Amino acid sequence: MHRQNYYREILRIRRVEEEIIRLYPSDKIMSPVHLSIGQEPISVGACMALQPEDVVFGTYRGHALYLAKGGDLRQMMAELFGKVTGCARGKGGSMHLIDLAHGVMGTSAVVGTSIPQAVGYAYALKAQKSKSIVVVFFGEGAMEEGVFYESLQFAALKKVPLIFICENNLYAIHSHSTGRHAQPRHCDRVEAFGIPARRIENNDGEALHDAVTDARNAILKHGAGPFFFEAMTYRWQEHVGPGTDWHLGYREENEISAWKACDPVLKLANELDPDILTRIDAEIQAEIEDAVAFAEGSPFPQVEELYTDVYA
Amino acid sequence: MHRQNYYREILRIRRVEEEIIRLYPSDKIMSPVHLSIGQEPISVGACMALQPEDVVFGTYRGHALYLAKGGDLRQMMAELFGKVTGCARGKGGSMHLIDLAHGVMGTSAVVGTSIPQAVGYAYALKAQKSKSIVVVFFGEGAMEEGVFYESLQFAALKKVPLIFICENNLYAIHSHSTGRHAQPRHCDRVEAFGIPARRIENNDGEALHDAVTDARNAILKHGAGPFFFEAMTYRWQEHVGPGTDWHLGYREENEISAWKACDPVLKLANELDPDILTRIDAEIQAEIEDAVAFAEGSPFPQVEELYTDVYA
Amino acid sequence: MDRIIKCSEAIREAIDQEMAVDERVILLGQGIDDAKGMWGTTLGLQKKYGEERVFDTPLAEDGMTGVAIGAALAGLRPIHTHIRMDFLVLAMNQLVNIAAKTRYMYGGSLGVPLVVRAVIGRSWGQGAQHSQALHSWFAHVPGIKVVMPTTAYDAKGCLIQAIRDDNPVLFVEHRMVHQAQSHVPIEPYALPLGKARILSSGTQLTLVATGHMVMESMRAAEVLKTLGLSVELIDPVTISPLDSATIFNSVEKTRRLLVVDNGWLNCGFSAEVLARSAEHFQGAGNISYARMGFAPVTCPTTKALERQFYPNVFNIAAKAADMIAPGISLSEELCPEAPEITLFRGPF
Amino acid sequence: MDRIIKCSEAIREAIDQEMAVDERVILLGQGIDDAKGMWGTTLGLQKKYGEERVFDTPLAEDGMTGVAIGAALAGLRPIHTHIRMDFLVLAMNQLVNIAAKTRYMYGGSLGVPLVVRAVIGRSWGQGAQHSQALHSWFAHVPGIKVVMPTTAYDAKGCLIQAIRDDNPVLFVEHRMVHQAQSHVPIEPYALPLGKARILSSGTQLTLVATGHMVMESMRAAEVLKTLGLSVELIDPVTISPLDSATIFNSVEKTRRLLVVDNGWLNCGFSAEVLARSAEHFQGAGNISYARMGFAPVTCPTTKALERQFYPNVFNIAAKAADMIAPGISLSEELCPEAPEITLFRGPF
Ligand SMILES: Cc1ncc(C[n+]2csc(CCOP(=O)(O)OP(=O)(O)O)c2C)c(N)n1
Ligand SMILES: Cc1ncc(C[n+]2csc(CCOP(=O)(O)OP(=O)(O)O)c2C)c(N)n1
Ligand SMILES: [Mg+2]
Ligand SMILES: [Mg+2]
Repeated sequence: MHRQNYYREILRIRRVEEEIIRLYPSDKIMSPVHLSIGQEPISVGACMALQPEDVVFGTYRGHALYLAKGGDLRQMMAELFGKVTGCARGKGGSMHLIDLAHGVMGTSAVVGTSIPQAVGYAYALKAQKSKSIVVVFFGEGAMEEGVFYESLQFAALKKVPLIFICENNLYAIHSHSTGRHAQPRHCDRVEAFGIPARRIENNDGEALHDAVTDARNAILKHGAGPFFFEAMTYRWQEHVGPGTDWHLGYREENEISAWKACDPVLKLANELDPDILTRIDAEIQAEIEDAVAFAEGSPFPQVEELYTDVYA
Repeated sequence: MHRQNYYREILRIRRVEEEIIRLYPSDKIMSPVHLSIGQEPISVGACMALQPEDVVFGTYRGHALYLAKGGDLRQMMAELFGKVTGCARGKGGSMHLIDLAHGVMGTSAVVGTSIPQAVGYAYALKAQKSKSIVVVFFGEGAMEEGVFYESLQFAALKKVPLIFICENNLYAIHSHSTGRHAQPRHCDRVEAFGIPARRIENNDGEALHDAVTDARNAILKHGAGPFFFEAMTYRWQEHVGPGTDWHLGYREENEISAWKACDPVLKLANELDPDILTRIDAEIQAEIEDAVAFAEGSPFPQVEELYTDVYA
Repeated sequence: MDRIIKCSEAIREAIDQEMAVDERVILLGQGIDDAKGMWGTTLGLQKKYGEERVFDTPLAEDGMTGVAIGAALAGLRPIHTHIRMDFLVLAMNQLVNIAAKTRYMYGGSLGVPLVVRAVIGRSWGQGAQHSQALHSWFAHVPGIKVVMPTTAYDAKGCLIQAIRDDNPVLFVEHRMVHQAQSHVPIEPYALPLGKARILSSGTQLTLVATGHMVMESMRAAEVLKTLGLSVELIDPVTISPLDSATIFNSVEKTRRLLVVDNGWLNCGFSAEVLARSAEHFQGAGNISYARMGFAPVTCPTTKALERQFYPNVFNIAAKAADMIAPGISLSEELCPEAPEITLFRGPF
Repeated sequence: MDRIIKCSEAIREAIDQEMAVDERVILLGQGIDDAKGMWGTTLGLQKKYGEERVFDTPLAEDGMTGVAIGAALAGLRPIHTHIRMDFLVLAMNQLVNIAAKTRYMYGGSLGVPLVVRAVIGRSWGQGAQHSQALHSWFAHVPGIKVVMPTTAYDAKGCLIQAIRDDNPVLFVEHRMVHQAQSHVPIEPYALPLGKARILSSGTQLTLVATGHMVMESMRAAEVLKTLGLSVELIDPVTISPLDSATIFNSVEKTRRLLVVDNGWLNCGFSAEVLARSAEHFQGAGNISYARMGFAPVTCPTTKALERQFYPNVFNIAAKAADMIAPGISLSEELCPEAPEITLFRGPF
């Protein structure tokens, strides 16, 4: 795994979301944003193990995945601004990012609902004898929805070329996972469907990258699959919106301090040449400025657009 | 376990369903019937471990459970005939038997849907500090529905006084279970939720009886629960209706021969005094004749009944 | 040339012909490979097209609908079947929150070419949970089309069009209509969705009926003819988008509108038809309106009550007669119970 | 005595007061113990009544609805909350196939005293999946009542009645209505379900509005008053069973009916109101009809389009004015965008 690229991708997501935080009070983004700050290594680690033709499905917390898979930043920013140049012409917003050219198949704001679609997509790839795979990302909360188990069942039965990735950030909105599960070993539940499952601790995108690489090989070379990974991670910001939420009292500030102490950005930065860091930072800054300017400069959709795209 | 009662209960269900088969061509029962012939030991074994105040939830294949839990035969027969004296005033039919006085809480014709209700009922019993438990019966097909897993999750989380009993008869309509599951060890999937699970082979109502007895004790004495049992059994008749279905070709006649060779009625009859057998047979016959006469003699609901019972 | 076949055969033929020419078409659903072949509508198709394209599914309506949507996103054209419309109630999230919204939500960048077949049950004590007709729910939601053909001819043509359509289409069948026969060309043909069919012309009353109620209304129209009353019977065929123009043209002429929906009335299709007519004709009053449908209750199992739950030839004819010529008397003997109901035997 | 409180406070108070007197009442739902307390509607209740009676649930809408039904069967009176009505789409099976049918299916031997609270989202880019208003779906199905109060006074009284009601009741809230204030007595009181409320009397047009559209219509009526036009504004409060009589009495007088539903039109509540009126007044024409509601599209996220998706003061007033006095001109300046919309800030 190319560590410089890894760093670059993580930093890019971090900076984009920081820019969103900065912009938010201006009311230019008039829609909910679910930030991934702190969770970037998961999307980046997994997506660096994929090829452009592989396909990903995600959730409303989708900026990191969209960017990690190669989604266009200008179109994303324009989408958040509600502009017609956005990836969904402004009709989707932050919760519904899509970039077909880069295999970002869309994200749902109803928890758990894109999981079976990923299974169906993978079924189709297999039927079409395609040489690519599907990866679906979801929070640990989605593992409480019945449709998750229905999806495991069919995926295992048909041995589809699919990797499930649970981003376990411990919370669903403000509810801690232990208040919702009697049995906290999520992998056990998946294995019981005959699907190999593994938990990866400590926000470890590199370990996830290697695991996804191996799984992808096993799928493409030996027809193995599906696979499941539970990636332990942590969200730094509030569930939705640009702020923090320690004041609400549902989690303690020292819980986050522990995670922040292992900030992947800082850790990786320590390993790299300062000149490289400066260059990367500048490139990212320029890209973000360009994207914001693009979004700012783009028009809103015309009123007639209200009625288009309902039917083909 | 009182073996004579066990025999009697099984035989009673068998004879009632045989009477339904006999009556069916007369078109007096103008509704679907899902017979339990062959599966009787499961309902009987489990229910003999229960007290009258315990409560059961079942499925459209519900005659055996209704009778085993003490449901009124006259009201059942009248219900099948569509008469106003039926347990649901004719509005429910065979698929919706209920007898609140005997703890039969009703059955649903939508696969899997009464499972969460059983969980909620058990939650209420616990909140009310009641000294009774809930048992919910369902086919192995129901374990494919997402709501089953949602129910396991909440039941385990709240440690409700509930026993899940899966009557695994290998088929959902004409589909064999292996065509629907990649991983056939159903108990594993349940255990992964932190719920003790055990498979009981060979249509063994006695083993199930003992297991339910122990589980019930553990629930009431130590606040344990929930528990899960997978009871292997086999349906002799067609999925729905009075006939057999070998001609359809989805299962082989020698599969049933093997199960019929262990017919619990014959096996138990061998152990009992012939005089007792004759007496039991006669009693059951008389009860059935009475119930059929009751059903025959009862009126249909008046047309005005169409509009009652929609709202309280 | 003049081949008469059953509606169920027409459905099977439509699927077969589309699968033969378009290998993106796949067929999935519970019991699809069943020996009885979903009332014959899927018979032999697995053998012909293989288990990858035609397969039985686990009991998981919501998940499998999601799977079908995912396959559609990947370029396949799935047909997902349900033996009862009641089971769609488990799949509403995927159908309404995903299938109907995908194209819009992503600014037109992708769509869901999915056909969902759902069969409305009736008779032999189907009861509360095997008798529901929920087409109005789907018509309420933008982004999904709803078709409910009632002749074998329309069934074949509309199903072929539904399969070719790039939108999610709910294709509603009725098990009492499955046996109805009509002329059906052997070659494949597509009928446009959104086009109503005038099944019989008339001048005094416009009768709009859906599903099995079309069969009952057809008979009612025949009975009324013997009394010298003239009814124009319209089968909307497509529930959404609705061909209002055909209905308005008829009402313009007849000044009387009776809608007999194969479903509940409240906030449903029957209300929509009346509302559109009221809006269209406005104060230009003198139009009389009525509607019939399921009784506003849960469907009872016992025949004694089930019989009253549905409109039938007699009370449809009586209502129409009363609207045209108040006070006219209609003998119940002219209106025997429908043969598809009286002859129907279970066990399901 | 004349205490003015917010609708969200009235809801909290209703729950609190019923929980205090009836220990069978329990409260469950995702995030119910949240620090923000579901917009304040559940604040402090877990602390007061304990974790057994007030609890957060896993993300499992269908299963948890079944759990609530089961608890109701056992004699409890659950209130199950959903922060968006869109998530009810996952629970349709339990709500429609079980809760609505249980009493009938079992011949009246048991019932499901369940309250389901669902909040309609709007503004700040709620988009396709967080903005739906599906009350018409539930009104279509017999066996479940649907209430959608819009004043704090009605919210408290109807919620108390819903909790005491022995039937399943869907209690629909709107997050733009949560902040609306009105006079609310401090003591508990129950208002009968199925009774409409005339919010302002008038003579020239009957305006029936629901949910947030009541607030918009109220403003529209004020604007029209300045033009000398007189509108009678009716809030049905209960969507099902609907109080038609109050509407008919008004239309009898005004001869004009405009329905502004907080939802889609097709096969929905607005159609039902028009249909009932058309049936009631029959050929006694000269009534003009119109309806407004969500645009027949999926709800877009961008403000530029979302603004057009909903009816607003201006176009409601313009429509009404045009029906009463065609050609009359209405200045858009008289009709500023609703403050609850313009002032609303996210982040959700
Ligand atoms: C079906 C459904 N139920 C509830 C919600 C409300 N909701 C939005 S996000 C969320 C938490 C999900 O938690 P998780 O899956 O762990 O993802 P995370 O937000 O932690 O990334 C909830 C309950 C929803 N959007 N969809
Ligand atoms: C949700 C739902 N899906 C499909 C059906 C149709 N159906 C009725 S019975 C049945 C088979 C169920 O099998 P299982 O749970 O094993 O019970 P068994 O009939 O074997 O007792 C099916 C698929 C249904 N009633 N409900
Ligand atoms: Mg989480
Ligand atoms: Mg089975």
